Formats: sequence, structure tokens, C-alpha cells
Amino acid sequence: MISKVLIANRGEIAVRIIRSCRELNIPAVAIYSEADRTAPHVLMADEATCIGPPPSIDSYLNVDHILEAARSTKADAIHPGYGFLAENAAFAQAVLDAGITWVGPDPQTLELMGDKVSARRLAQESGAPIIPGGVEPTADIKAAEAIASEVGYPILIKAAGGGGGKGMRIVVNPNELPPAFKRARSESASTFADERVYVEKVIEQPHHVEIQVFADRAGNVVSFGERECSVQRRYQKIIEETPSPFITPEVKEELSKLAVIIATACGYTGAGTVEFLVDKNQRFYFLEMNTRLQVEHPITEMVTGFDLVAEQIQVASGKSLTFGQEDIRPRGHALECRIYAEDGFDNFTPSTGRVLELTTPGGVGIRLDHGIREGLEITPHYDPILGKLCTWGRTRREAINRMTRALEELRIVGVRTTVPFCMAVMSHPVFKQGDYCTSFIADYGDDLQTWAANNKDSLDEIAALGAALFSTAEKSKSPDRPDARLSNSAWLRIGREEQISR
Amino acid sequence: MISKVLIANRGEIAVRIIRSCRELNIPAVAIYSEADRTAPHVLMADEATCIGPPPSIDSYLNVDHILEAARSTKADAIHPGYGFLAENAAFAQAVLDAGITWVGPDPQTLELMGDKVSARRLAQESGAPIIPGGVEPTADIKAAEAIASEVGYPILIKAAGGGGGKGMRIVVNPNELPPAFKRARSESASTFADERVYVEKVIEQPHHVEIQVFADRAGNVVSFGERECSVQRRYQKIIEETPSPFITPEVKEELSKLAVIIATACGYTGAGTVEFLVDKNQRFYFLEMNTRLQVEHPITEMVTGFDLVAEQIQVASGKSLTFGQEDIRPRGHALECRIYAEDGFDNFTPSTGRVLELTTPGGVGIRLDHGIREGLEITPHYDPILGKLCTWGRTRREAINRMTRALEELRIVGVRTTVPFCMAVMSHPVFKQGDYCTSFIADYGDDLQTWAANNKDSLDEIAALGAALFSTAEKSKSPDRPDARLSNSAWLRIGREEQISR
Amino acid sequence: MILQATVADRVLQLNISVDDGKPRVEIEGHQPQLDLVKLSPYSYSLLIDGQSHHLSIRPSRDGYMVDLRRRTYHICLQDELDLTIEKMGLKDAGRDRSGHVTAPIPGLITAISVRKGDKVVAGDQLLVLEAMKMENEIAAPMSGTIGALHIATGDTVEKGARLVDIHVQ
Amino acid sequence: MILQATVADRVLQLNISVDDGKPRVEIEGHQPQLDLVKLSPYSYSLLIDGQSHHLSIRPSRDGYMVDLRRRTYHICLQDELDLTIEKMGLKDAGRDRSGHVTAPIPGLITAISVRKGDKVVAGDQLLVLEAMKMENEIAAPMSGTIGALHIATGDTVEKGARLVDIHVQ
Repeated sequence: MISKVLIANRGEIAVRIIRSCRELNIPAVAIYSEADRTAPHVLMADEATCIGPPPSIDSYLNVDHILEAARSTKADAIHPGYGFLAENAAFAQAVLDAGITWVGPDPQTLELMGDKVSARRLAQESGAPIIPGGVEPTADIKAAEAIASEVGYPILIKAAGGGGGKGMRIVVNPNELPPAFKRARSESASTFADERVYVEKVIEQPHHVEIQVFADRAGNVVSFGERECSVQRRYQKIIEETPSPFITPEVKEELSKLAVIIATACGYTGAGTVEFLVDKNQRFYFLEMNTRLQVEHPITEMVTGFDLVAEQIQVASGKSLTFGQEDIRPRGHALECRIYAEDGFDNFTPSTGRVLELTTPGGVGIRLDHGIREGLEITPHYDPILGKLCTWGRTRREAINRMTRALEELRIVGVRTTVPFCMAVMSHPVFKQGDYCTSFIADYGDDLQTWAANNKDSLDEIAALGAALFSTAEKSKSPDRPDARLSNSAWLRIGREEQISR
Repeated sequence: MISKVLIANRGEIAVRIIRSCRELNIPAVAIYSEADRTAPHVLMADEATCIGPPPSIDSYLNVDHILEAARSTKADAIHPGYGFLAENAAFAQAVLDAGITWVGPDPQTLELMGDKVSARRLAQESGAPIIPGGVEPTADIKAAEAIASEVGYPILIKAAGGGGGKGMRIVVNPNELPPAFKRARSESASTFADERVYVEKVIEQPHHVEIQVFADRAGNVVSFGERECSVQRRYQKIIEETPSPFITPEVKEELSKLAVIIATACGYTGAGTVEFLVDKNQRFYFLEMNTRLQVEHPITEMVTGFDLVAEQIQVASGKSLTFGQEDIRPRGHALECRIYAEDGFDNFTPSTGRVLELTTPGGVGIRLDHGIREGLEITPHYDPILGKLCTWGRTRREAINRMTRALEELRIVGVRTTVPFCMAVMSHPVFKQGDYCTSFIADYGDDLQTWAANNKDSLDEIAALGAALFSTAEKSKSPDRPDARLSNSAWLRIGREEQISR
Repeated sequence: MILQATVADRVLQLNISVDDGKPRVEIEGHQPQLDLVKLSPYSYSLLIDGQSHHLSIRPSRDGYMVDLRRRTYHICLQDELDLTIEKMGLKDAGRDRSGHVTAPIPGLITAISVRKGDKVVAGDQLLVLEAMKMENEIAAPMSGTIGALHIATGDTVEKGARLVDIHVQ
Repeated sequence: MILQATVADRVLQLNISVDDGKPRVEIEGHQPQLDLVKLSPYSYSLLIDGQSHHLSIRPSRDGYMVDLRRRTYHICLQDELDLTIEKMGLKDAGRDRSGHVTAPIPGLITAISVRKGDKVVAGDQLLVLEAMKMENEIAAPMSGTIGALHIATGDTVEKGARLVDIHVQ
């Protein structure tokens, strides 16, 4: 049994985990860097311990401090959330060595599936196709040329040690290969200290589709169905939905089956995600397995009714699943929009500042997970995710209309967010038809900009009126610029409201 | 087709209706009294019109002003919400006479079901049992005595024109009848201008169970299942749930069937609720029909997935139901706690004041509908409902644990609310077992108080520490009481945080 | 500095000092690690030995109101000087022979039945206070002569607001 | 009073007056009914001919920032005096021969490669600005001599903050 959980994370995911701990009646310990003393996860937790200065490397990635925090608060389990140390096998091992329960798969499984080569090999042995060419990375141009001519151009070159799009390039014909390979190899070496790269077939109009799996120690493994995650910017997801509007029931069935086989083969426990690419002809390829809770897990919770974090804690405490595959019956349609502190119309430039106002949406079919509050400073130290807004509808159309309504209700003033960008996506005909692939943002970026500009123009006058009334009211209050004509009841009313408003 | 909806209401229900209008892409017009200029329903609506001074009689009940607002904003439909004019047949008729669509049943149906005598007669003719004795009200002591001896003591005397418990008394033996009848008759006459009273059999350990029905103009009528509403104070509901933890599947089936027959018989359209009392032996009696949207409709939406307000608007615009009885498949368990501006531990005394802080709960399985914001003044003019917190769980137990967690997260500072009272109910063993009837609060009020006191004691020291640190920090800032010992970095830190915090 | 905190019917002794730039409070014989940070005009985060509490603290008429875990605590704080004054009975010195009738609930004054100088008997109706659709008759708690009326018909009053003074003969 | 509002590339004329105690604004040839009420330190409700708008308004470096329907508008307001000053070219009078290198994104200064007095060629690396895990090299936009450095390693800077001055020879 678990009697106290330390959450080795921050932000919305730490808040998310605290909620499930509360519902299970298990006390939760927050850790925080000096920059996060007043963050919501600290306010909501039962206990909170400072584990270092703002830089992640000194705090949220500081294994010794985190273990010391667990010892001093007598936490007997650690939930890593996602990111930071969630997929770090050495950390998981250190947690186990300290006699603490690790809410996640075994360190051996983290290691096995964290290595691209061994993960792909396991997938292949499990019967999952992998992208042609991408079995072993290489630093040798001759080997690269051989793979390329075997799988056919265009090909993709990708760093072996990396992710997030770094060192990635597409090569359309053989002449371009040697220089592109050379540059990718050196970028890969400098960024990831590993000069090997993958040479892969380019998948046309790819869809990113993933399967949520769940396993206990007794060997029960189930699939919670798929999520379509093809709205991406810089190879990072921004909008997800379930069910996928693209894949056929047959493909869905097969991906679920493969994901369960893979999870079984690697001895998985807890919540995991098997990622696939699906091309325009519904041909699919294993991509990788994420050996942790996924950012977008709430949409699966919305359609299935399960609390995946609570189930993670139950499994970690040694319990077997209390449900079988037949109990997982998705209903309706769910969407997630990630709320990043980024300007979606300015190349997703990060934004920092103080949250001056926060008003959250409510009512039917809404779920909001966030880690901010009014008055909180958004610093550049950490991942820019502020929260996730999810909607559920009986139909995809209802979920989209609800998302538009909820995005309109969500007021975050003080930092720029991806809210208006997500509103533009919701109104785009290609998205509405469910007919998009991973190049959606690249292909339709101009449309989305235009939508933003159209809506902006019509509101210029209102904004100008607001500013003019505000400035005139301010001047009429200021003693050094008394404007007799404007010091009248209308302006005084504003002043009075202000005095009493807090 | 409806092109613009005026919402003849305020508070959480006006906000609720605006949300569905938005999702249907229909502009919404808010009306507001002078006390509500900055209320959320005004801020969220597309348009807003002032319809008079604060007292309801001059604003939200002012038929002429409301119709004028509809005319001037070119609204072609009026949604009345609940309360105010929602069940007023004359208003509904005036709306229709003005050529405006009424989102509700026909005025004739309002009239028929609004009159207790005709409603009970119709229910009886439809095959629904009614409480013995309660067919016709009377002002005659002889008739009262005859009914009483027929149905047997104890009996209940109840005003014919009233509701909300006014003029109600229980009589245990024949001697007490004449004086009790006399007092009830005169109270009834002075309060409702109708001296007639009902003399009814007392139902032992009654449960208040109601069926949500829905009908279109084409004669399709469906049942959305039941709600158990037995946690009541002063005959007003405070906590509701679905499914009922008490009634048997057979009773549930039969109540649904009867409700559909009654709705069909009265020519109902839109959303309505048929209320029953169920005694400890599962014997049931028709109580009344509420010919409007019910406060507690969200829990039905949570288990069935339907948006009842959107369906109301569709039906009002002339469309037939796009679903049948077989499409209504409730899943899991939902609970509602009403958040009133009342002190649940001080006899539900109303509380007024400014909302100084509002933090809303989020995450898995939560729904919040409210009509407040930070800085809003809660005035004594209107119904004290601030909002409704609903949770969904795969099981009743999960929904209760989630509700406890969500009530803890909901911070409303500045006015007293029923939040702590609801927390006490969630932790009470009788409620947890689902073994409660309408006398629950009366029977276990002391337990709930004790729970509150127990939890209070343990937190006294923390509150005292907070106040002491606060007062010392305040003093160290104040120039007229400089306390050198305390003007140190720790206190300055507080001061600095304050300066930057807004 | 010694403070005496009264919370409902409990009296707590607090000894406040400063140690190495940090506030130290001894309460009920123990001295917890404390960290108080302001979040917003009314809201504070207080860590007590690492236990996290989210409080609202604001001054009130007779002390402080603290909101904690959805309950409101009224805290009266007295330092040595306050306690000395109380012991000497100075606080009662100014009390006059007036009875103050205060509002038991917040509401609207919809009717006033008395005027200044009227003689009333305990139980006589003074005024009607309407709150959330309920009419509440406010009766004289004692016999005497009506002094000042602090309200007029149509006024909104807070709970505890002084409504009418009655001078006892 | 005449105000000129610049919103992005649009210029709007506003004529503000008071009529019977109420503000009247003529904008683009029409004069809507207006009602502005403050809700919180930054938040306002504005009714324009009954159309409801929930805005956030706050002063910024060069005017006002208005948040409306989830977008931020930068509004520059100029009255007759401001416009006269601008016409006379007085605003440009103080401009010197310095190039100001500003932060293109908010972030942390993790390295500085130049010192005051250094000569740089356009394209030379000046410093590294780290934002949300990405390192951004900031290069000299022009050749010249480094003047003032407004930042130090470890500083957090806002978007648009002045980082380094370059004097053009």
C-alpha cells in the first residue's frame, strides 16, 4: 500500500496528480524550485519541500535533492509525471534502491524502450512494421547511401540521440545526400554527443496516431484506444482528439492489438503509449513507446470514464486491474487544446510575464487542467505549457463547437497564449472535416493567420474606444491634469467602481 | 429557425443558457437589473439590456420591460430559465402574442400542470398514484376531518396555493386537527390569498425522486431517467444525484413510464420534470410536474451526455428529436452540490458581501456552473444560489470522493456558502451508504455540526498563526508603529510580494 | 512579543520573535518552521513545518477573519498592552444606557414602524428586514424609548449593522 | 477633444465629448451609446449600443494594451498636442548614432561575448539568450563599437528589453 506520494514534477501535471491522490485519500507532497514557491501545485499539496534554485538541473532534475525530500517527508512513492525524470531509468532505479515505490514501469523497461534501436527491434519482433530504413542508426555515408537507394527517395535524416526535430532534414535526390548527411551528423554530434543518424523513408501525409495502453504486474494488458495527434508545431503536439477522424476501424483494431503485444513483450506496467505513423493509404509504422503518462491522457479519460492517474497509483501499489478490455467502451468524442505561453501567430515565440487575470470556462462537457493562478509569474525556466483545455461532445462537431465556446470563455491576460491560435484551428475547414495530417500547420499557416487578421480588423474600433475611454477617465482622475469637461458623473462612476472593486 | 435568444433570467442559469446558445452559434441577449450590470451573464452575452431597478418585481418579473428588450434587440426567442417567469402561463402567452418563440411548453400546459388540482387529476387519470387525501384542497374543517379519518393519522396539512413549506404542519391525532387546521388556513389565506389547504396522508421516510422527460411537437416523448433529491433543507433541494441509490430497477422503470405518459397526456414540449415521493417500502406517489428546466439538470447531462438546453432550443425552433429512448443510456454516477450564499451551519442564514476571491476546481470528472466573479457584490435581492458543483464517477463512491476533492478546491472568499456543509454531508456515513430520505438534514444535523466542529478545532492553531504573522507583518510596515525587531528581511519579503502581486 | 489569540472559545498563547531574519512563533509549546507568502490582496500561502496551507486573511471589526479549508475563523489578537487595558476594565467605562438593535442577517429594510422618541415595549415590532425573499420582523429586545434610527426604508444593511437604539429608562 | 488612435496599421479619429453627464465618442462617423464599468484592476465591461464586450485595458510603454476576445491590441493615442509635436519633428531631435540591440524574445542571458569598447562587425555574436530550453545567439545587426551593456549573465529580460548599444562610426 502507498501511504504518501511525492510528485517529482511541477505545473499542470503536478496539480493533475495531486487531484487523484486526494480522491484516493493519499497525502501528496509537492517539490518546488525557488521560482515556484507560490505555484498552484505547492498551494494544493498537503506538504511542500523546496529542492533548489530555479534552473531545472538544480531542482526538478536534481535526483539527490528529490530523494532527500522523499525521505524527509516520509513519502513512500514517487510519481514522476511527464518530462523531467519520468523516463530516466537511473532515477527510477535510485528510487527503488531507496525503498520507495516508483509509479511507472521498471527501470529495465524504461531502458529497453528508451533506446530507439532496441525499441524498434522489439516492435518488429512483435509484428509491428517500422519505417523502412530505420532499423539501425549509422555515422557512415556509404551505409546511408545504401539504405537510401534501398528504400527510395525522398528520405529523412534524423539524429539517433535526439528528438524534437533537431538535426532533421529531408533529402529529395541522391546528389543532396552527402552534404545533408554531413551536416546532420555534425549537428547530431554537437547536440546529442552521438554522431549517428537514421536514414528513413519519408512517409507521405503522415498521421500521428497513438494507443494508450495499461498494464498491471499480473500480466493483464489493455488498450484504451487511440488518439490522433497530428496538429503539431515543431514536431510537438498542440491539439489532439479521440477517436481519430482518419483511421479506419480495421487499422484502429490492429494498432490496439499491436500496442498490447508490444507492452506485453517489454514487460510493461502502468500507463504507456505506443506511437505510430499512419500514411495516407492507412499503412502504419511503429514510431516509439512513451513509457510514462502522456500530456494528452485527459481525452482518453473523457471518452472512457477512467482516471488513469488513480489507476497508475493502484497498479504501483501492487493491485491488479479491476477491469478488463470489455469494460473500456469509449463514448462520444473528445478534443484537447494545449495552452502554451506562446504566440501562435508569431511562430510560437515564447511569452513570459505575470498572469494578471484568469477566468476559467465552465458548464457542460468541459475539462480544464492548469497550473497557474492570478498573480503568478510565468518565467522562462520551464516548459511553456500552462494548461490543457479539453471538451467532450456526443459528436466530433459538438466537441469542436464546445471547444470554440470554451476557448472564448478562457481569459488569460498578461501573457500571450496559444488560445487564439487554437480558435483559428477550430474554425478551419480542413480541421473541421477531420482531414488533416502532421503538416497541417505548415500547409495552412497562412489561412490561420488570415483568420486571425480578419477577426482582428473588425475589433480594432472596439479596442480603440476602450483605450480612449480608459485614458480619458484616467486623466480626469489625475490631479495634475484636471480636465473640467470630463470630471463628470460618468467618469466618477468608473472611479467609484474602482475604489470598491478591491 | 431561431436567430437570437433573449434569456429572461440572471445568475448561473443565464450563464448556462448563454453557453448552449454559443455552441449552437445563436447570439444571446442578457437582461439585467441595475444591481446586475457587472454580473457574469451580462459580460458573457452578445448583447445586454437593462430592464429596471434591483427589486425583481421591477426588473426580472417586469413582463413589459422584458418584451420591450426582446423587441429592441430583435430577439426572436425567449428562454426563461427556472424561477422568475418560467412557469408563468400569462407571460408565455404574451411572448407568443408578440410573435416571439417561447422556449418551453405551451401556456395551456403551463396552466394545466401549474394548478395542483388539475395536475393531480391528470396524473391520476394517467395511472399514477397520488398521496391519499390530496385530491382536492378544502377550507372546511368537516371535510378535513373526513379525509383524515379516511387516510389515517398522522396527516399533513399543506396550503393549496403555496410551496416552500409555508403553512405546512403535521397532525398526529384527531384532537390536534381543529386548531392546526385553523392556523394553517389563516396562514394560507394571508400568504397566498387562498384559504384552502390539502389534508394528506403522511408518507414515512419519503424519498424525493423525479424523472426528467423531454418531448417535441411531433409527439415524441422520452425519459432521461431519474434524480434522487432527498437532501433538502426547508423543503428545498441542496444535493442531488443520479441514479438514485434507493429505488429498485422496477420502480425506476415504472416511474419513467408514468412520467412519459403524463407528459404525453398534458401535451408537453421541451424539458420537464415529473416529481414523485417514494416511501420506505418503494411505494410511490405523484407529487407535481415542473414545467421548465430544473436546477439540477446537469447531473442528467453528465450521465447521458446530452445538452438539454441545446435540445430545448432545437425543439422550440420546431425540430423533432434526433434521438430516441434507445439512445439514452446513462453511464456512471453524478452528484450535484448547490452552492448557496448561506451558512449551512447557522440554519442556512443568507450571507451577502463581496466575492473577494474565487478559485474554481478543475481536472477529471468535474463540472461547475456558476454566475459569480471576483469582485462581484452578492446582494440580498435575489435567490441565494451562486452556482452548482457537479461530479461524475464510474461509481457512486468515486463521484463522492471527487466531490469532496472538488469542494476543497473551490475557494469562495467574502461570503459564506454551503460548501463546508456539503463537505460534511459527503463525509457522513448515512449519506455514503446512500441510505437517506428527505429528513436527512433534520435527523443528522447534529452529526454534521459535530463534523464541522471537529475539523474546526484542529485548524484553530493554523488560523491563529496566520493572523499573528499577518498582523505582525502589517505593523512592521506601518510608519506610526515601527517595531525594529520585526522590520527584517522575512517581513520585507512579504511586503515586496505584495507590491508586485497586482 | 507575546500575543494572545482567541479563536471562538479557545485561547492560544503565541510568542513571536525573530531568529536569523526569520519569524519564529512559539505556539502551544512548539516552535514550527514558518513561511508566509502573499499571493493576492487577501490570499496567503503558509507553510508550517512543510505542511501547505492556503489562507485568506483580512482585518475585521474586532480582529481578523481567516479563511482556511473552506471555513472562516474569527481571530482576536491581543498583545500585552491590550490585555492590561482589558484587565483594568477600561473597555467597559464608556458603555451607556442604550440598547443597540443590530441586523441578525443582511437584507433590505422594507418597513419601519417606529420614530425617534416613541416608547416601545419588549416584543413590539420595530421594522421589517427582507432577505432573499423572506420577510423578518425585527422586534424590540427591551422596553424603552427609541433613540437614533440608523437606517431608512430601502436601505441595504450588513449582518450586525446597527439599526435602532433604544434608551432604557 | 480629438484623439487619434493607431491600432497596428489603422488610424482612427475619435471625437470625445460629454453629453448630459455621459461620455460621447464619435468614431468613424458614428456615435454609439457607451457604458464602461471597471470590474477589477485590469478588467472592464464595455457596452457599445448594447453589444457586450469584456476587455482588459492597461497602459504600456507606448500607449495602451487592450485584450479583447483573446487577442491583444496595442493602441497608441495622440491628442492635438501630441500630433503637433510629432509634425514638428521634435521627437526625432534627440536621436543619437547608437544602435540599440533589443531582446527579440523574453529569456535568460546565459553568455555575453563582448565588452564595452569592443569593435564588432555585423553578424558577430554578442550574447546568448536562452528561452524555454532553446538557445538563441544574438548577433550584431551592424558594425561599430560596443557602448553600454544593459545586462549581465544570469539576467532575465523581457521581449524588447535593451541589451547592448552599438555606436556606428
